Amino acid sequence: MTGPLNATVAAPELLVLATSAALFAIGVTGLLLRRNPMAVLMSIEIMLNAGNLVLVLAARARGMVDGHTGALLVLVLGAAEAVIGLALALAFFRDRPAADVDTQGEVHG
Amino acid sequence: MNTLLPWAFLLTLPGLVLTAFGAGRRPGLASVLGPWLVFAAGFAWLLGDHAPAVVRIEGWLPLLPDAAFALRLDALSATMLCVVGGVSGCVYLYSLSYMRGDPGQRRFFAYLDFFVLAMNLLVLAGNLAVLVAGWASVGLASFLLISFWRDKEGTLGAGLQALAANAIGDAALLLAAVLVPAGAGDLTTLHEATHLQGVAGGAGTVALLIVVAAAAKSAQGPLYFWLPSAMAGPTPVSALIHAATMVAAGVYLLCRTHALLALAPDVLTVVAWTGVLTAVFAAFASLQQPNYKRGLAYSTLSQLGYMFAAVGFGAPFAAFFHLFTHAAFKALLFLVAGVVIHAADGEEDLARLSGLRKQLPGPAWLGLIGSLALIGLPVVTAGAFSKDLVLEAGIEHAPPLGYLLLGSVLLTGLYTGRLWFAVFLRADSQLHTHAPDRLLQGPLVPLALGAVGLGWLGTALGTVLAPALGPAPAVHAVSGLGLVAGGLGLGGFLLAGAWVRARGSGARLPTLSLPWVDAAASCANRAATGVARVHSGRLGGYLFTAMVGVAVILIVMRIRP
Amino acid sequence: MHWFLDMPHSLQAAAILSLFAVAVLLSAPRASVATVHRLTLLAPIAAALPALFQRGPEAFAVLAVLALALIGALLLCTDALENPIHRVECGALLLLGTAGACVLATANNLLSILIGFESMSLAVAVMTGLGRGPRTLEVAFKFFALGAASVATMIYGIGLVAYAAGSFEIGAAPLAGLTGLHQAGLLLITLGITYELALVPIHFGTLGVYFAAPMSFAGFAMTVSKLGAALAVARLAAAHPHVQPMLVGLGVLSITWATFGGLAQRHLRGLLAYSAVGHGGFLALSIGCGTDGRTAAVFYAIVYVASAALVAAALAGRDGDLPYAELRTEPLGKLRTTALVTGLLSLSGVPPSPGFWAKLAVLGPSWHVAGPLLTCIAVLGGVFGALYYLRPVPDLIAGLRSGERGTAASRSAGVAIALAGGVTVLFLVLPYLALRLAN
Amino acid sequence: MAERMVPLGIACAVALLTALGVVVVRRPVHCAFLLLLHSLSLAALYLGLSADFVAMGQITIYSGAIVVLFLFVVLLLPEAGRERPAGAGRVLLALGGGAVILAALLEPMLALSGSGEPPAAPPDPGFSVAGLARSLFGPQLVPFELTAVLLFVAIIGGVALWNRRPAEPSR
Repeated sequence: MTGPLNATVAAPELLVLATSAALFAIGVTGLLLRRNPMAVLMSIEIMLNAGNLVLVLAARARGMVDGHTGALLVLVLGAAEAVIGLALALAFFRDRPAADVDTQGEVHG
Repeated sequence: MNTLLPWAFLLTLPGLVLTAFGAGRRPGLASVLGPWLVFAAGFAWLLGDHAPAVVRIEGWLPLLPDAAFALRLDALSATMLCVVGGVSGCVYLYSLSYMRGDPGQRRFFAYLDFFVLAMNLLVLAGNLAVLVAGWASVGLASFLLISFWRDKEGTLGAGLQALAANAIGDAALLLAAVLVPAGAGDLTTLHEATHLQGVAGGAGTVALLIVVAAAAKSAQGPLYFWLPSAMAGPTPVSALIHAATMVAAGVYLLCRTHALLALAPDVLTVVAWTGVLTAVFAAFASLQQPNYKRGLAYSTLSQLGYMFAAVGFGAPFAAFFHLFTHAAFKALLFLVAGVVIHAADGEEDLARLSGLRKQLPGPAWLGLIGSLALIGLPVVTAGAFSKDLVLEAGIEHAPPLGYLLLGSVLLTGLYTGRLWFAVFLRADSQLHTHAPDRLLQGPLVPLALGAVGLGWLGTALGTVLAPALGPAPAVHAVSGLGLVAGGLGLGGFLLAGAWVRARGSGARLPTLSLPWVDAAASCANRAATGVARVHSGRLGGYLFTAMVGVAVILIVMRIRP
Repeated sequence: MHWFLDMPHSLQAAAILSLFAVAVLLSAPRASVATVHRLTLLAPIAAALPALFQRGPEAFAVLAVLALALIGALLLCTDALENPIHRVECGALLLLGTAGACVLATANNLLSILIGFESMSLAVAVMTGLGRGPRTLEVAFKFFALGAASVATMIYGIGLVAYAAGSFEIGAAPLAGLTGLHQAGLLLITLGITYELALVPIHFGTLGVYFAAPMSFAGFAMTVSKLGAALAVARLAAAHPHVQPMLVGLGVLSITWATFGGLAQRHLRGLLAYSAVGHGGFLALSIGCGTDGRTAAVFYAIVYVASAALVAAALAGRDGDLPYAELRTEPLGKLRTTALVTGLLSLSGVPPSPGFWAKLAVLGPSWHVAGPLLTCIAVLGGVFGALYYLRPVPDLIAGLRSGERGTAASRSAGVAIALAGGVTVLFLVLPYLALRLAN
Repeated sequence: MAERMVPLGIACAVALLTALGVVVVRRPVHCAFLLLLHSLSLAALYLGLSADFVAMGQITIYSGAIVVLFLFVVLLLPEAGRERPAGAGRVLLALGGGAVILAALLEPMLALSGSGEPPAAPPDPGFSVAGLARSLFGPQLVPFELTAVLLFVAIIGGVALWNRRPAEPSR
């Protein structure tokens, strides 16, 4: 029962938790690093996946089948988000020489 | 009748609506009656049985310690109603002529109506919540009226300055309104210590907040800066709001809560010092001004300093009595200035206004009456009666401050004389003026009568106000101190005459300015541009701030004790 | 019919709204623009019918959201879009976004909150992208990207909460030993939702929408989304007090930020954008201040959305940044100016305005819970905020006299002004009425 | 669950590496392929967590639909979405941001707080498709139904944005 670093959670659970945290952090890093709208959207997908992984883990650890429902709904949500995100990115970057989300905007909002 | 009279603040509402919707052949005519009705309401109470009339509607303002909508008409508020009603009645009549032909005059009268409405709400407020409502409303009205002439340069900036200073006062008063313990909001019972046990710092905190609010409204101490700038507004506005009524609201509030202030002697000391220093400083500043109205504005500051000092000396009656007489003679001085400026087609520069006695004989004499009242010439002017009380209280309560005030009467004489001699008696004018009409000069007469005669009402006023302000000291027509003060003032006045004769338009002190206002403003501007610059339009930066922000929040919440 | 009547109010409303959205889309090829407008306007009214016969906070929340959606639909009729064809799509999206907001405002299930939030947020992103000009697309993409990041944050938080509590119910308590994860999860969820409240430092996306979207959508984001998000956050904060300090901190930060940012603005769009941030701050501050604070927050939210809707209604159909100088040369009509001035005064919180009563109501709980220092900062931020709200007011009122040259309000905007203005004035005279509603 | 440590660890490692690849690799086409691998490794991870149905969903919906959609769109972008390399400052900021987030999330996981030990996972949760259906049409019915609204928004939005064009210049 004793996992690494003195935690009381079972080691596999901790492993998956840590993986999800790392995935989320990688997603954020990508979000901050990349200028290409595609890459930004993909980074967001990685963040969503990180969340989904925790949901599935929660289902397994707590024996709650609702967790699976949640994971499925997040998949649907990811699909909807991808559609809108890609459509917006295409509409915005269709006529631009370089697809760069950091083009100094006209909107200093 | 007693339940109806406190609603007197609504009396200018019909005028406001009618004027705003364009009734009346002449813009503003529909509004003229309102203030006189207010005056009548106050007078009617004074003639009546002297029982305070109170209106309370419970549960009006949610989630406040005192949730009622409370109005209170007692001796203090009734007298103040008369002051507000009387002065604004004269100013309305005056404005009918002064603003004739201005394309925005309908708007002008609507603003004035709104101001009188708000001012009376402030005067009649029974608890802190209602007071705050009136308090901030008059600030709004003042802002709108200062920036009334949008085509004139600097009016918006001046209005915003007034708004900024008022904001400090509003904040203090808002805090006072929310931090008194549950059930305590009534202005007359604020001091009952039981009510204030729950507050951190006790009565002192509330008292200090109230003093800050009053100082902001009456432009005392470091918050003086907005009043001279406010002269950018039309002159009737300067007379009504920035001389006679609104700026006196701070003193009115201090008189209202004098029992609370008495519980906090340290705060009273601060009030006294602030008042005296402002009185002296503003007197010097008035001597530096090249502009007629700004010179008068500093004189208002100085006189408000006398009132503040009187409150600080523990003599609220003296303060209120001075407020009462000052309203008459300062409004008179401003309206005279308005006549002069109007006749000279908007010229306010003292270097160009000169020797107008022959062209404007009426205003010259009325201005002399106002000036002598401001100096405090014993027996014949009202200012002497009230100023003597202030000086007596000062010398009795805090002699060094009292003598300092006494000495500054000489300065009063100097700056008053400088303005009057420069405008009316200096070498003959090259300026072409046109004669003012009767409507413009008529309203000056009752104010001049007040400037001469109101002092004799002192004893009666003391009796009436005793329940509200405590027993009043005897009001003398002649006293040793009064004669000294009058002599000093008159000496200063005549000295100024000689000075003006010798130096002409050069008769002023070199200009000194306190830089803190500009520094604060530029600081705020820099911060504002900085904040705006963070919104660069770069998505990367936004994402970075947002996500790192989230992480930092998580960490902070985790290590928070 | 039983199954329909047994559904939660929010779901009933969402179902009716979706049906109308389908009807709007189907009517498009044949019917006239007027029919589309009529259907869009009818939808919130029809959706409100079931809730009208109910009592309780849930029904009230749904009604409030639907009322704001009605104003949004009215304004949609006057707004300039990139292409008139998009009116149909925007109408349907507005209805669907409202459906999401209804659920967000009332749901007690974290998954419902998530899906409701995402429907609303995506709808706003698309509607913004369909507005006129190149700026709208840019803003829409930024809003989308930042929104997607906060939704991902929220999902991660939901995962942590599910792991720590074993349930998706909003009030579920953490299991033994997992309090830390549970708290972290809740903070993430709250931060995700506050994206729509435009709290610093996650305000950039929404700020852009207020800046550049057509007025009806900016109004939608300022009113419908904000009310829905505020109510959801209030429920979270009620169930889990430990998120309250965060809300207080972010609230005060936002108020200060908005005051400084607002001072630099010289056009109405910027004013409105920063005002939304500042008011989001007051809402968060108030939600973070215990039970009284939450009551005050609901009061504040009602007053704020009414005033913001009034301003949006007054400005509907005007393109561009609306710099103050332009207001003098091209004045609005009398009705619109009056509405705008009333709305601005109410937003600024100077008396006499309902916004003032609302601010007073918030400060009491704030003093007792958040403490003197933070309350002082909030008060100063609030009162100095008046400086930037009032800057255009003299010009606006001065513009009234040349009102005959001004552009008058369209009929639908007039109705919207009447609705929002009526509510604003009602709360001005009878503030306690709003509190009773809030309770 | 402990005996699955090794396969779980491998799946986790693959998921992390592919995710890193998505973030680091410059050519969007490569990114999309890595995202596909990432999604498949996650599906494996889900299988290891007894979430068979979700794993199938991940493969069909995610790998089959979303990632392929990404691939298509990448080809439509100007220059196939090639981007300039990020400057050193940007890399540092991004790494810093990622590290702060990682620290903020990992810390509560490693240092469990609260009283008592967290409950252990049931040895065999006994998940079934029927159980999932009962959840979807039972306690989670409301969010499930709401996905209809969400998808509706996505469809309308996708079509509308794709057709977005300025009105005729006559206006």
